[in-house]
Amino acid sequence: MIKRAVALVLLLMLGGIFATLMLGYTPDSELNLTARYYAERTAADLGAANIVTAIVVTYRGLDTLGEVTVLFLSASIVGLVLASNRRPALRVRTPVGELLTTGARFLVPLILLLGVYVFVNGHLTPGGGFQGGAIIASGVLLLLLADPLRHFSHHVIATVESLAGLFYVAIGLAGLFLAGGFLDNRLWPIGTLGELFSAGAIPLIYSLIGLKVGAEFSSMLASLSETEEL
Amino acid sequence: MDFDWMKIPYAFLTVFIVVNYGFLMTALIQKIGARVGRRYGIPIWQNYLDMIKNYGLRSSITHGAMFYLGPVFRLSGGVGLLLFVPSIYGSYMFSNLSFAGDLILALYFVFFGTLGMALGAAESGHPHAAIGITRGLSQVSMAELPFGLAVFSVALQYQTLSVTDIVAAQQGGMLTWTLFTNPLAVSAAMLSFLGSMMRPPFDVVIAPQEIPIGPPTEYHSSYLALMQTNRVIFPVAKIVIYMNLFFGGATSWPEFFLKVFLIYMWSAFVGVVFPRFRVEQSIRWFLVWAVPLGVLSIMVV
Amino acid sequence: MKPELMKRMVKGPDGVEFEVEPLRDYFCEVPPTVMPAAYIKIVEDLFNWARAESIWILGFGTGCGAIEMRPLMTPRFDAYRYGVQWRPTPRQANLFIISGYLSTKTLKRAIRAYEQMQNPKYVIGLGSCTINGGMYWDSYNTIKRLDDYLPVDLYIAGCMPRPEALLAGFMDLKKIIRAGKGEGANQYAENFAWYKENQKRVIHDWDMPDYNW
Amino acid sequence: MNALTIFAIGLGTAFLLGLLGERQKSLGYMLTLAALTFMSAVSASWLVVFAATGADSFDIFTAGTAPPFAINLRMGLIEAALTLLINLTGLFAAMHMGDALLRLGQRAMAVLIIAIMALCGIVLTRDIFNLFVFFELIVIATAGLVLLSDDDSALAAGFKYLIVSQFISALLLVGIIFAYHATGTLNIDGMAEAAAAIDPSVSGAFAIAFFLMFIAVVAELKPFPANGWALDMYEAAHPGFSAVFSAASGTAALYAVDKLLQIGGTDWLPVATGIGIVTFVGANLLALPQTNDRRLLGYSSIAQTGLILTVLGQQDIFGDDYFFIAGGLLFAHALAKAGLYWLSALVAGRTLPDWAALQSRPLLVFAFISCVAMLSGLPPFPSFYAKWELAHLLVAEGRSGLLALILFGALVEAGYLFRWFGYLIKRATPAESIACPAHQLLPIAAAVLGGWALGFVWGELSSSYFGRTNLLLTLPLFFALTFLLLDWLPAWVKNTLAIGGMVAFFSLTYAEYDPLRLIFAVIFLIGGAVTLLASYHAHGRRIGFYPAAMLMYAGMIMLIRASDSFGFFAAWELLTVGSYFLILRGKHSEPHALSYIVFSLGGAFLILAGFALAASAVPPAPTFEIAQLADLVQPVAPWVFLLLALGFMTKTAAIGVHIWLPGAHAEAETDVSPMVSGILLKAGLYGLFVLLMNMGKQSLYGVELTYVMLWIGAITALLGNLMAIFQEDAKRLLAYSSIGQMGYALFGLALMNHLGWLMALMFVINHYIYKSMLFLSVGGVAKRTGTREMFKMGGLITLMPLSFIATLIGIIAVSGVPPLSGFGGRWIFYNAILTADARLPMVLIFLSGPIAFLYLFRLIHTIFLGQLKDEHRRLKEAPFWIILPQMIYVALLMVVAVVPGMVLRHVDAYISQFFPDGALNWEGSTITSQFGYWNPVAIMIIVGVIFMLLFGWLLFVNRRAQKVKQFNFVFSAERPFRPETTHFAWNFFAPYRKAMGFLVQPFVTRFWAAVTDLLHTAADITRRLYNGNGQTYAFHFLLFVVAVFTFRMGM
Amino acid sequence: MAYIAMATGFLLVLIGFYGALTQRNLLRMIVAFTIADSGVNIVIVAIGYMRGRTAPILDATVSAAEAVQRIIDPVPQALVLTAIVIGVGITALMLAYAYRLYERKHTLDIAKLTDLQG
Repeated sequence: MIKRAVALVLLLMLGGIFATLMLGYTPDSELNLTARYYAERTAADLGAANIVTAIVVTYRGLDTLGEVTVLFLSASIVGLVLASNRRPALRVRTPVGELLTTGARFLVPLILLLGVYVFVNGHLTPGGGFQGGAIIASGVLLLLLADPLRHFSHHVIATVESLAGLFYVAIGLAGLFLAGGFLDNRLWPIGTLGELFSAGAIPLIYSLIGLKVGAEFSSMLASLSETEEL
Repeated sequence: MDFDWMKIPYAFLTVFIVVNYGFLMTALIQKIGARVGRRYGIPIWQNYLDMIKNYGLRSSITHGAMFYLGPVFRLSGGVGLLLFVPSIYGSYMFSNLSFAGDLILALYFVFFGTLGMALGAAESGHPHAAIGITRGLSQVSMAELPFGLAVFSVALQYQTLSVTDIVAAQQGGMLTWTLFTNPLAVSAAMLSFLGSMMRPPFDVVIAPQEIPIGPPTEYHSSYLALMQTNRVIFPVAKIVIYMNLFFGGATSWPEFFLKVFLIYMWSAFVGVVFPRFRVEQSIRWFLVWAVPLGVLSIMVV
Repeated sequence: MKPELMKRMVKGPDGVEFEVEPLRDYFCEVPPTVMPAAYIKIVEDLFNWARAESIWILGFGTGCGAIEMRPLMTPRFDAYRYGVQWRPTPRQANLFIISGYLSTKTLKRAIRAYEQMQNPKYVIGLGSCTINGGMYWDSYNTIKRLDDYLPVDLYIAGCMPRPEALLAGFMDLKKIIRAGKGEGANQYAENFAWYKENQKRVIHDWDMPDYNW
Repeated sequence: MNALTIFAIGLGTAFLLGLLGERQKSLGYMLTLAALTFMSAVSASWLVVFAATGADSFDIFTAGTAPPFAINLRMGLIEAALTLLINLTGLFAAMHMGDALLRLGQRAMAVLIIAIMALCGIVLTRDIFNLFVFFELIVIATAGLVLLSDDDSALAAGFKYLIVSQFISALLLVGIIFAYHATGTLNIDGMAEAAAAIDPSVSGAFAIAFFLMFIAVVAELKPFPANGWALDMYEAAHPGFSAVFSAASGTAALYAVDKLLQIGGTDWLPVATGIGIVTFVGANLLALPQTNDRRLLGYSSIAQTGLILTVLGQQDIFGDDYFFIAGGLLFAHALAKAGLYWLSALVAGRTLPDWAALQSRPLLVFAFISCVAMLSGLPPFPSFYAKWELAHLLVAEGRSGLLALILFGALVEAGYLFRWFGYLIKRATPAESIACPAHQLLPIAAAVLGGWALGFVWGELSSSYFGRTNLLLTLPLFFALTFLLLDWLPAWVKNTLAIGGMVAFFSLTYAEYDPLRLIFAVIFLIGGAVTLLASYHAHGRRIGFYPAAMLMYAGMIMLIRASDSFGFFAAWELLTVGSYFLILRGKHSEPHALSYIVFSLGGAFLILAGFALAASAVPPAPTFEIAQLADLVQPVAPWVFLLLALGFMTKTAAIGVHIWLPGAHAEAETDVSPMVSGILLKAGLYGLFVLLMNMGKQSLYGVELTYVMLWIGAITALLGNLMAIFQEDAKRLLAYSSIGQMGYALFGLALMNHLGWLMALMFVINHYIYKSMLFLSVGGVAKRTGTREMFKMGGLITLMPLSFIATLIGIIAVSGVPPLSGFGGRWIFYNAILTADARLPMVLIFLSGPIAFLYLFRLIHTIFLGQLKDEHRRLKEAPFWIILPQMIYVALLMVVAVVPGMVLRHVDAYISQFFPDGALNWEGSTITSQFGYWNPVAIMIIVGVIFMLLFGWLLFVNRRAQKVKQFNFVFSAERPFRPETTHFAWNFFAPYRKAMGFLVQPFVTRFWAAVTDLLHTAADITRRLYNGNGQTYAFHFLLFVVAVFTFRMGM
Repeated sequence: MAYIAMATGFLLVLIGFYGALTQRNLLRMIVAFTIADSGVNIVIVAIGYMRGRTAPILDATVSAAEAVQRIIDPVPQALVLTAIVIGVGITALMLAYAYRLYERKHTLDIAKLTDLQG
C-alpha cells in the first residue's frame, strides 16, 4: 500500500514535470529549420518521394543502421538466452484446426507478398523496411500458429539476416567511397521522383532492411516458440 | 686549552670538606631526630664507623657489570653535582668546576647517579629492587617538577642560567634573596625538596620491610660504603643549589655550613612530624600543592 | 626435590630444545672460602674496632625472643647509641640473632640468611632454647643445639632473657670482635662439610644449593 | 582511415559472425579479436595523428549531407583517445573472456563487438537522437553480455538493469523530442547554439526538456543513490565484462554528459557538480562496508565516475586544463578498474580477504597496487596530476568546500582500497594456488603498463606545463623504480646497490644544499644507508622490500630538493607510499599500516589544499616556488599555514593524529622501524621547518598559530611520554617515545626563536641517531627472543652485551643526562624557552622531561636486567649486521656529544638569517648563549675522570667480589620460585598509573574509532536502501529524477 | 488535437510507469513498459503534428515545391519509427529474460529476485 502511495506521489510529481512541459508547448505554425530543409531538398537531392523514408534511410541512416543493429542484438540475445536450454523436442502433435491450417496456407503467400511490396515501395508510399519486415514476420507467426511443430532453420534465417546486414554495411561503405559519405544513397543516378527505381540506393537499402527485420523477427519468434512447453 | 690545573686540588679540597661536613651533619640531624623521639641517638661519628666497617668487610659478591658500576655512577653523580656548582660565592678556590656548565647541567646531572644506581640495582635481579626503583622514579618525576619550575622561574627572574650570576644578584642583604623576591618559587622548590630527600612522608620508596629498603637491597660492603659516601655528599650538593638559587648563596664556609644545615633541617623537621604517603598519594600531593605554586611563580615572575 | 628445581627441557625461541638444571644454572655453586684478615695488623685493628662499634643486626626474628629485640630500639634502651641498628637485608647485616627456639623449618631460612651475610659475621644465640633446646628439648621439630648448625659467637641464656641482657650481650660481643675473635664466618667455611651434614640431617626437604651466596 | 570504419568493421564483423556455423567458434573468435584490433588500430592511428600534428578535430558527414540535416560524427584528439581506450578495453576484455565467449558462441561475440562499437558511437556522434540509439544498443548489449557470467544472479541483475533502462529511455525520448521541438534540430552543436539563442522568457519548456535528457544520460553514470541495479551488474557480471562496463561504458557515458552540458550551458554545471560530488562521497562511503570484491569495485567505479562528473560540472573554471584533469582521472580510473576486474577473475573467492591468493605472485601484487595507486591518485599516475590541478583550480575559484568534499571522498576511497591491499598482503593464503592463463594475464599487464605509460605521458604534459622534469624521470624516483625490475636479485646485491646509490647521490649533490637541507640530506641519505646496513642480515630475495624502501628514500630526498610546491607535494606522496609498503611488511602490521596510510593521505590532502590555497594567492598557478609562501598575506596566509601545519603534524604524529604511529612503528620489521621512526619522521619536521621558515608567525581570529603549535607540541611531548610508560611492548614504547620526542621538536620549532630552532635541529639529529639505534637494538632482541613483550624477556645483558650497550647509551642520550649528546638538546632547549613568552606550555614540557626516565628505565631493565628466562638461556647476540649500525651510532653519539659544534655551528649561522638574535657563541670548546654556557668537552672529561677514579677505587677495595648467579639474592630468606615469577616487569609503573592514568585514557583512539564507526554505520544503514528489488531501484531512479528536478528548479 | 494526443501519451507513460512500479509480476511489468513506450511514441508523433497539414510524402497532391507549406514535420515520424523498433527489441529481450528467470528461479515475482543487495 505504501508502495502504491509512494509510486502515486512520485508519478504525480513526474506528471507535474510532464504537465509543465506540455503547458510550455506551443505547436509550430511553420516548419522548423531542419524540417524545412527536408521538405525543400529531399526530392531534389535524394529523389525520394517519401520524405520520412529519406530521413530514415539516408539523412538519419546511421540511426537506422543502429536500429537494425538493435534488432539484430535482440535477436542474438534472445537466441542466447533461450538457446542454452533448448530441450530435445518431445512434443506431441496436437491438431490446431482445419480452419487455421488452411487459412494459413492461403494467407501466408499473400502476407509475404504484401511485406515485400511494402518495403520495396518504402521510398514512395507510407511503409518501408521495418513495416515490411514486420509483415513478413507476421506471416511466419501465422505459420507457427498453424503448425507449432514446424521447425524453421535457424541457419537459414541467420544467413539471410547476416547477409542482409553485411550488404547494408557494404552499401553504406560504398557511399563513403562512391558518393558523398557513409550511407549516402546516391551511388547511382537518383532517377525520377515517384518511380519505383528511383531515389538511388534507398529501395535497395530498405529491401535489405526489410529482409533483415523480417529475418530477425522470425528468428525471435522461432526462438520464443521453441521454448514453449506444449 | 687554557685550563687552570690548580682547580683539581681545589676540587678535591671541596669534596673533602663537604664529605666531612656531610658525615657530621647527617649524624647531627639523625641525632636531632632521635631526640624528638626521646632517644639519645647515635654518636656523632657513627657514620664514619659504619663506612669504615663496610669498607672493612672481607667478602662481597657481584651480580654483574652494571651491578658493580651502579654505586660508581651514584657517587660520580653526587661528586659531579657538587663540583659543577660553585660552593662559595666569590671564591675562586671553591668555584669548583662550574666552568663546565650552568644550572641546566647541574639539574640534569642529578639524574646521572639516579640512572646508574637504578641500573645497578636492577641488575641484581631482585624484584624488590625493581619495585623500589619504580616507586622512586615515579615519585621523583613528579617531585622534581615544582623544583624545575621554580628554577626556571628564578632563571627568568634573573635572566640568566649561570649559578654564579644568580648568587651575585642576591648579594644585597637578606631582602634581595630569592626567598623574598620570589617567594612562590621558593615555596614550590622547598616542597619539592621534601620529595627528593627520601625522608618521611616521602620515603615509602625504601620501605624497610615490604621491599627491604628497595633499590639498595642487594648492596653491601664497599658498594654500600660508596653509597653511604654519596648519601652524605648528595644532599649537601643538592642543598647548595637551593642555597645558591634561593637563599643568597654563601660567601664563606661558616655561612655555607649554617645555611646547608638549616635547609636540611627543613626536611628533617617535616619528616619527624608527618606520617607517610603512598607513592600515588605523594604524586597527587605534589601535583595538587607544589606544582600549582611552581606554575604560579612562572606566571607572575 | 621441588619440581621447580628439577631438570627440565626447554624450547628456545629458535625451536631448539635444551636442558635447564635450576640448581646449576640459577645458583652459584662455589663453596665459601676462608677470608683472610687485612694484611697490615693496624688496619685490621681499625676494622675490628669499626666492626665492633657498628653492629648491624639482621631484622629477622626467628622465635619468641624476637619480641625482646624490639624494645632495644625504644627510648628506654636505645641501642642506637652503641652503634647498633637493624638492617632489613642480610647483605648489609653483620649480626644474626637467633632469637629463641629454632624450628627446622625456620632453620632452613636462618641458614640461607646467614650465608647471605658478608664475612665477617656474627651469630648470637638468644635464650636457652638455642643452647640445648630448653623447654623444647624433646620437641620433634626444633633444633636443640644451634652451634651444630651455625657458628655461634655468643649465647645469652634465659627464657627469655630481658632486653638488658641482650644489651649486655652486645657489649660482650663488641669485646670479642675487638679482640679479633669474631671469626665465625671463617669457621663456618673451614668446617663447611660438617655444618652441612648437620644441617641436612635435620632438614629433610633440602631444596637449595649447598651454599647460598 | 575514416573513423566510420570503426562502425563498418564492427557491424560487418558482427553480421559476418552470423554466417559462421556452430562449429566455427574459434574462427569467429579470431574474427572478433581481429575486428577489435582493427577498431583499436583506427583509433590509435587517429590518436597518433592528432597528438603528433596537433591538428584540430574535424567532422565526418554521413549521407553526403552537412549537419544539422544529417548525422555527423566528430573525430579529434579526445575522441581518438577515448575510442582507443574503449576499443582496447573491448579487445582485452574479449581476450580475457575468451572461454566464456567460445562457450556461448558467435552471438555473444557479435554482441560484444556491437557493444564496443556503440560505445565508440556515443563518443563520436554529434547527434542527440543518434546518441539515444547508441545508448539503447549498449543497454541491450549489456543485458546480453551479463549472460556471459556463470552466476545465476546475473539474470536477475540484467533484468533489473533493463527495468531501469526502460524508465531512462522513456525520459530520454520525451526530452529529446521536446528539445527538438524547441530548437528545431537534433544536432548537438546546433542545439547548443539554438539553446543559447532561445529567449530566456520562454526557455522553461526547453529547460525541462533538457533536464529530462540530462537526467537520463546522467542516470547512465549510475549516480548515487539511483544505482542499485548497476551494482548488481558489477557484482554478477563476468569480470571481463565488468571491466568493459566500468571502464568503457563509464567513459562513453561521461563523454555523453559532456556533450549534453554543451547544450545546457553553464546553468547546468552546478547540477552536474552536485550529482557528481554526492555520488563520489556517497558511493565511497557505501563501499566501506562491502565484503564482495566486485561489488566494492562497482561502488568504487561509481564513485570515480561521480568524481569525473564533478570535474565535468566544474569545467567552466578549468579552461585549457579541463581535459588534462578529466582525462587524468578518467584514464586512471578506467585502466585501474579494468585491471582490477580482470584480476578478480583470477581470484576464486569473492570476499576481499580471498585476494590473499595473489600473494604468491609478486607481479600480480604489483599489478594490484598499481591499480590502487592509480585510483587513489598517487604519483606518478595521471590521476595524481589531475588531483593537483583540480585542487588548485577549485581553490583558485573559491570552491574550497567542494574540494573538501572531494578530498574527504578520496580519503574514504583510499581507506577501503588500502584496507583491501592489506588483506591481500597479510591474510592467510588459500591452499590452492591460482591459475593464471596467459590470455587473462595479458589484459592485466596491458592495463597496468598502460597506467604507467599514461603516468609518463601526464608527467610529460605536466613537465611542459609546470616547467620541471617529468616526475618519472627524476633521478631518485627513477632509481627507486629500477628496483622493481631488479627485484629478482638476491637481497644483499640489492642492498649494496641501494646503499651505493644513496651514498653516490649524496656525494654528487651535497654541495647544492644549504646547511639546514644538508643536515636533512645527511640523515635521509647517509643515515638511510647506515640503517640499510642492518638489512644485510636478511636472506633470500626479500621481494618488495627494496622498491618500497627506495621509494621512500627517493621521496625524502626529492622533498629536500624540491623548490616548488608541486615537486614538494609529489615527493611527499612518494615517501608516504613508500613507507606505507615498508610498514605493511611487518608481521601483524595490517591494521596499523592502514591507519598510517589513511592518516598520511589525510595529511597529504591538507597539504594539497594548503598549497592550492597558497597558489591562488601567488600567481601564477599551478605551482609556485616554496619560497613564495613568504609572500602570502592576510587573509589567505593563516589558512595556508594552518592547512600545511596540520598536514606536516600528521606526519610527526602530533597529539590527536598520533594514533597511527605506535602500531606502525612497532609492527614494522626490525630494520624498517629505524627507517620509519629515525628517518621518516624527519620528513614531517622538514616540512614544518620549511613552513615556518617561509611563513613565520601567523594569526587567525586573533590566535597566533605558532602559539597553538606550541601547545600541541607540549601536550604531545607530555602525553607521548606518559603513554610510553605504560607500554608492555618494547617497540611500542619506543614508538610512543617518538611521539613525545617529536612533540619536543615541534615545541622547539613553534618557539619561533633562534634557539628553539637550533634545538629542534639538534633533536632531528639526536632523535635519528638514538631512535634508530634503540629500534635496531630492541629489534635485534625481539628477533632473538621471538617476542616484543618486555615482561617475557629479562636478564639478557650477559647474552647480548652489545645490544645492551647500545640501549644503555641510547637511553642516556634520550633522557638528556650529561655527558651524552641528549644533554646538548636539553641545554639549548632551556635557553630557548627563556626567550619565549609562552610559559604555560613550558610547564607541560617540564613535566614530560623526568617522565622519560620512567619508560627508558623500564625499557632497559625489563629487557636486559632482572631475571633471565629459561627459554632464553641459549640466546646469541643479535646478528652482526644489526649490531654494526648500532655500534656506528654509538660512536656517532659520542662524537656529537663532544663536538656538537661540528654540525650545529653551521646551522646556527644559517638560522641567524631568520632570527638574528640569540645566536650561540662557539668560541673554543665552550658554547655560550645569552643566558648560560656549556662546555661539552669539559663535561665529558670531568665526568669521565670522576667516574674512573671512583671505579678504580672500587676495583681496589672490592677486588675479591664473588660473581654469583641470577637467583643468588636475598629474598626474605626464601628461595625464588622461577624466573618468570621473580622478574618484576609487568605493569611496571603501577603507582604511576594510579596517580596519572587518567591522563592517558585513549580518548583520541576512541574519537577516531567513533568516526570510523559512524561512517560504517551510516553506510550500513544506507545500504539497506539497496534491497535487491528491481522495482525499488526504479523508485530510487524516479526519486532521484524528482529530487534533482526540485533542486534544479529551486536554484 | 496535438494537446489531446500529447496528454494521452503522457498519461499512458504515467500509467505504464505506475504499472511497472507496482506490479510484481515480470510479465505485467513488461506489459506496463510497452504501454509506457506507446505513450512516448504518441508524444513524439504529437510533437510533429501541425494543424491542417498532410503526411510528408510527395505525390500527386503534394508537389515538391509546395511541400514546405503542406506537410507536417517529418522528423518525429522518422524518430518514432526508430523508437518503436527499439522498444520492440527491448520488449523481446525482457520477455526472453523473464522466461529464463522463471525457468531458473521458478518465480515471476520481482520482489523475490533479490539475491544481490546492499
